[in-house]
Amino acid sequence: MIVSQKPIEIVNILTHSNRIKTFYLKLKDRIRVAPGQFMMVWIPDAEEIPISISYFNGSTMGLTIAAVGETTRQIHKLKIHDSLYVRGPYGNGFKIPRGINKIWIIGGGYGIAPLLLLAKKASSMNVKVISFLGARNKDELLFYDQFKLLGEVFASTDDGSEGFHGDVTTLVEKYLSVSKTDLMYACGPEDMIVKLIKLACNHNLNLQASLERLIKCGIGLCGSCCLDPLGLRVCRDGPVFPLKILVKLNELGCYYRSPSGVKVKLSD
Amino acid sequence: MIVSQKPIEIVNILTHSNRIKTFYLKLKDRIRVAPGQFMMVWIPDAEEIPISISYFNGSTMGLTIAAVGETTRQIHKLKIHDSLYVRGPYGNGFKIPRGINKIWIIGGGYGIAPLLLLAKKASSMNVKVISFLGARNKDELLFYDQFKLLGEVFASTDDGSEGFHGDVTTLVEKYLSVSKTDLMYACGPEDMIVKLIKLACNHNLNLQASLERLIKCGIGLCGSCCLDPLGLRVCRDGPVFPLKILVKLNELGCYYRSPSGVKVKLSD
Amino acid sequence: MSINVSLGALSLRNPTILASGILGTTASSLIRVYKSGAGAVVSKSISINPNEGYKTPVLIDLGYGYINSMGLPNPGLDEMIVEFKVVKSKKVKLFGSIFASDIDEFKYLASKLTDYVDALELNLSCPTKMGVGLEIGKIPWMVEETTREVYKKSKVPVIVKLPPLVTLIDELTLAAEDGGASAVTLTNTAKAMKIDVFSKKPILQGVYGGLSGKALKPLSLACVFKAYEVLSIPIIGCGGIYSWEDAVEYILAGAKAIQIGSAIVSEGLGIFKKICIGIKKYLEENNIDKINDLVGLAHRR
Amino acid sequence: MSINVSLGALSLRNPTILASGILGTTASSLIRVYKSGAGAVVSKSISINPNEGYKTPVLIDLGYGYINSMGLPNPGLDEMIVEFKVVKSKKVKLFGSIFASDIDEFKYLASKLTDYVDALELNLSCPTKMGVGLEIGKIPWMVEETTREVYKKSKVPVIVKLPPLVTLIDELTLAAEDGGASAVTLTNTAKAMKIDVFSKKPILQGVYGGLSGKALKPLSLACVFKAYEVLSIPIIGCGGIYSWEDAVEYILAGAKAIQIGSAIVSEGLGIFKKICIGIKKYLEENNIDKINDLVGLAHRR
Ligand SMILES: Cc1cc2nc3c(=O)[nH]c(=O)nc-3n(C[C@H](O)[C@H](O)[C@H](O)COP(=O)(O)OP(=O)(O)OC[C@H]3O[C@@H](n4cnc5c(N)ncnc54)[C@H](O)[C@@H]3O)c2cc1C
Ligand SMILES: Cc1cc2nc3c(=O)[nH]c(=O)nc-3n(C[C@H](O)[C@H](O)[C@H](O)COP(=O)(O)OP(=O)(O)OC[C@H]3O[C@@H](n4cnc5c(N)ncnc54)[C@H](O)[C@@H]3O)c2cc1C
Ligand SMILES: Cc1cc2nc3c(=O)[nH]c(=O)nc-3n(C[C@H](O)[C@H](O)[C@H](O)COP(=O)(O)O)c2cc1C
Ligand SMILES: Cc1cc2nc3c(=O)[nH]c(=O)nc-3n(C[C@H](O)[C@H](O)[C@H](O)COP(=O)(O)O)c2cc1C
Ligand code: FES
Ligand code: FES
Repeated sequence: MIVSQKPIEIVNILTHSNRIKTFYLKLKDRIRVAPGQFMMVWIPDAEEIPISISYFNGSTMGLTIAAVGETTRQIHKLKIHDSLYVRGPYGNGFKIPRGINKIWIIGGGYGIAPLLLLAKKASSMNVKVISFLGARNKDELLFYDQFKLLGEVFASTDDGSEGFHGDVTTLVEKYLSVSKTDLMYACGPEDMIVKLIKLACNHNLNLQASLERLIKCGIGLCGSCCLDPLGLRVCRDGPVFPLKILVKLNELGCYYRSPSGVKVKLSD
Repeated sequence: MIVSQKPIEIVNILTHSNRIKTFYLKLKDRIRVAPGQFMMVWIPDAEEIPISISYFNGSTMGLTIAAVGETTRQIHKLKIHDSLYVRGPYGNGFKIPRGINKIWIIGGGYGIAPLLLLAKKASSMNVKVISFLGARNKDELLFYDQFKLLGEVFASTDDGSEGFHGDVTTLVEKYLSVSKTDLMYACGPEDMIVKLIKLACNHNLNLQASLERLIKCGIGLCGSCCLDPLGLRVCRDGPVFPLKILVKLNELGCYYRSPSGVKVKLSD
Repeated sequence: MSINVSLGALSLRNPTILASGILGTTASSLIRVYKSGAGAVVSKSISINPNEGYKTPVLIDLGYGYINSMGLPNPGLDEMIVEFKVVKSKKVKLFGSIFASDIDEFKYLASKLTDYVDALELNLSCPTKMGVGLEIGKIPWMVEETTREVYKKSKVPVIVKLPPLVTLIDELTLAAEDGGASAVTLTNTAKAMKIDVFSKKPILQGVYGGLSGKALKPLSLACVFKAYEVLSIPIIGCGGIYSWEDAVEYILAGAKAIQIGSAIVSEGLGIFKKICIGIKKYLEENNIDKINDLVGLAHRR
Repeated sequence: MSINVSLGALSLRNPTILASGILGTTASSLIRVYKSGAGAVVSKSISINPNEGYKTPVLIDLGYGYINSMGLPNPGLDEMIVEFKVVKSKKVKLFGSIFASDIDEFKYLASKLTDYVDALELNLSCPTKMGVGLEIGKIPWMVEETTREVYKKSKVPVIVKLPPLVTLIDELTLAAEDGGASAVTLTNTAKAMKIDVFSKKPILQGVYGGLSGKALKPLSLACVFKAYEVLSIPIIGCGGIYSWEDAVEYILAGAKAIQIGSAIVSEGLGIFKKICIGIKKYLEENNIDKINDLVGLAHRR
């Protein structure tokens, strides 16, 4: 665990698209990482934000970051040998229960990134992995080739530049008519998660999904990431939740809390 | 290392004489002990005092305490199942250099106690141990039988109730006419140490001696145990010093510092 | 062996209380903490209007405590009342914490909130926002006046939360007592900071933050001990309580109840139950009937 | 690359100074620390008459700092002058720390010591003795008056050492400046305590002690940062400095030199050299010529 903000050198940068890059950091501290955990990432004069871990080999860590706003755009300007300040890893991560034979992995957008570590781990445990990856376009099908090495992959893109032209959940739904799975794992936009929860319930499948809410402290102290109605914290009790919890989270798809704690409606 | 004052149960008490007892404590924390190191020992409503470790087997620690004043008399009132508060171990301890074949161990009064651990360690390293123990009377020849198990023992008592009737340094001096040693180790009253330093110089022998000064903090911070003229701290740089240092300590046998730091003459 | 305690008119099922600002903005979170074993929960400090607080980073983990500069984010009075109604519907013992920039605001908040909470806690001690916390809490007459005005508007007991200014704490707590406080909470965080040597800038956007956790305990405990010697009203201890031993130290120093914040990170929400069990066992082993008989025992000579 | 610094008329070979009360009663100890690399050494605080201090235990190791209640033991003015003569004969840069219970005593001490030291440090901030430390150091006008009277009697620069009262530190340091101080040392320990739950008593015989080490740093650093915004005289940072990073944080906050105490336990006497090497490397890597150009850089916006 890296407890406090401290600069870590960027040793490599992978540019996936004009919007998404993966930054590789060389860690000096020895830490342990579970797939699905995240780091708090900061650079001076910008904000500190949560970013999932997309790669880890014991000393090098990969963070895949989409430029969506002020801070992520600042980070995208960094070059090799610059530094990112990180602390973590935080959160619970995905669990692979004993006796599982086959899993489906469903990622949307930058939500694909943390699933790569999960696919690798499952694979190393001889669990069969089938991946469903959805993105804006072919370039943003993150780590597409690596997922292929780990099992069958179904892709969907918004612009049809690769695979199915449309929504990744539609792809999953279609596949459900020909096959089944022990457990689905999902990370991606909230509407995708909400659809998968319904799908899981309807088809009697199990599901673990990684959620996003506003993270400020990252360690379960400040309450800014709490979910109604159970008061669960995304940063500490999550970000990954099992289906039996997910179905109870009545705020999902409806609203989230702003920095002040005011409810903000999710328009969809 | 036990950093802070905390109560540890007394599991056994060995009464050597009406003046000296050994208290055995059962430790929960795992610590490492070198022969010659000391603990800071406290009970509420009394003072915290330094006491050398006379026994250690990984979980049980022995502290041999002479009742000489207010606090030590209070401690002597404790029973089995009562507690002593301890922190430590502190200080450097005796060093057994490689290639040493034979050592002499010279203890006076309760200064015999910490030497038992040293004798055991030397013995386990196949170093031949000859012990010279001096005390008021036979009862205060601490751990006499145990020393005997570890090698030849010469005893002296002030009252002649066992061994040589007289001073332990005289005993050592006598023995020097028939034998030699690689290294002498000493712990005991300051005048004994001073005599042994002279003896070591005159006979070209090596020496390590454990010293006493007023210990308040025990960790090398407050300066109350500093020795002139080098500013060495008994609690941190000592309590054990090698001959090349001992010969330079011009305050030895002359004066020590009171709680305020005022020099107090040693009358002898 | 019962470990319920009363703070004047307030009675709690046990002496452990969730500290303000810790997981305390939403109803569901406050209910969860109460269910996990707390004797009462204090809400995040509330202002009249919504407040976003500072931008991240808002937290530095020192390993032996935290420095935070949340900057009192909260959704404002109206939204909080909505949450409080939910909390109260579950019979949760709830203290509403409030902060304001002047006495009129404090009065307004008190009069609006008094119907939805079991007690009001005045936060006169936030080290990160200018003019709303420490600026009042370090000056005895301002503490007294603010307390008195809130007291007049409140139907529920008023608790005053003060900063860990050990050298001034007797005057400050007496001022709160004189102003009508039913209890004081000692203490809030200590004003603190950290600088990043690489960028050469303070890490927290608000420059200063509040020190909490282990590092704060020796100071807060000294405040409780010192205040106990002059006060007649009960003291709620707060600062770096991680275990039943820590809690008992505060009680021996003079606290009747204790609040828990930072320790939730390392000890989890089970800490409330764990501390209650520890206190119970301690009372048993020491043949002490009730917590009241333990309060302030460290003052015996 | 030179790391010497000047504090007004005082110039030091490097910015690391041994803090008062740490190994500082005997000449041989002070000389040893100076030889091990310190830029200057401060003596134990001296009173007119010998003082035994509190009985042991006088130290609690928290793991993240210490609470001490030495109670200012010292052999008194006359004996210390004997020691100081030895120290000065070795060309050691020596600050004499003094404490007293009234201004006349302070004046007497200053007039007697001024010939044997390179500077006087007024300890107006000891948290353990009544009436001789914090009781003065928390009240601006008393700080100013005491400083002024000592200043008048002293031929050497007068440094005023203050407590870590972050909220009052601007007023307190300005008072020292107005009184004629050449520099301020920020800070002394924070008033703190610990209770033994088994005996139900404070562990330290003096009840309160002073918190030093890691736990103190966030508070002392905030004091330096805050004082730098109002002061013209140099600041000496002190509190929880264990590494060159800690030292640089203080310098960025506004300190020209720094004092080291508690860290000697874990880092050894090599700490002075180690910190100097670290600062030198940092200056090089940042292309900064001298420490002066680093002082207060964290205040840039
Ligand atoms: C557990 C978790 C894991 C994440 N993993 C990744 C990842 O691997 N890759 C990636 O690119 N993004 C990830 N995100 C999202 C990422 O944190 C946001 O995109 C980022 O904070 C936006 O910052 P910004 O300043 O660039 O954008 P802003 O201009 O601040 O905002 C853009 C969007 O991001 C949201 N956002 C802003 N700050 C936060 C915050 N502190 N916490 C959550 N959401 C925020 C805003 O609500 C807004 O919708 C993750 C979020 C969470 C909660
Ligand atoms: C490194 C070291 C190891 C020691 N090991 C042992 C041991 O194994 N067994 C044992 O019986 N004694 C040992 N002592 C001595 C023991 O610490 C003192 O006998 C004890 O402190 C006396 O306390 P008191 O209150 O009973 O006596 P007091 O009435 O306080 O004094 C009796 C004598 O002890 C000296 N003394 C008092 N306090 C201290 C102190 N804090 N440090 C050093 N000397 C002090 C006094 O100067 C006086 O000569 C050791 C001392 C040192 C420095
Ligand atoms: C993240 C965080 C937010 C806080 N917010 C508030 C607050 O809104 N109001 C308040 O009175 N105290 C607030 N505090 C102070 C705590 O209530 C508590 O007084 C302090 O943290 C000391 O307790 P601890 O050491 O157990 O954390 C906050 C503390 C933390 C760590
Ligand atoms: C054992 C001990 C004794 C001290 N004695 C004095 C003293 O006599 N005079 C003084 O001004 N400060 C004294 N102090 C305070 C230190 O000089 C210093 O201000 C404080 O410890 C903070 O620095 P640190 O965290 O590096 O230890 C003492 C501190 C300790 C730990
Ligand atoms: S971000 Fe603070 S509790 Fe989750
Ligand atoms: S007893 Fe404090 S330095 Fe040795």
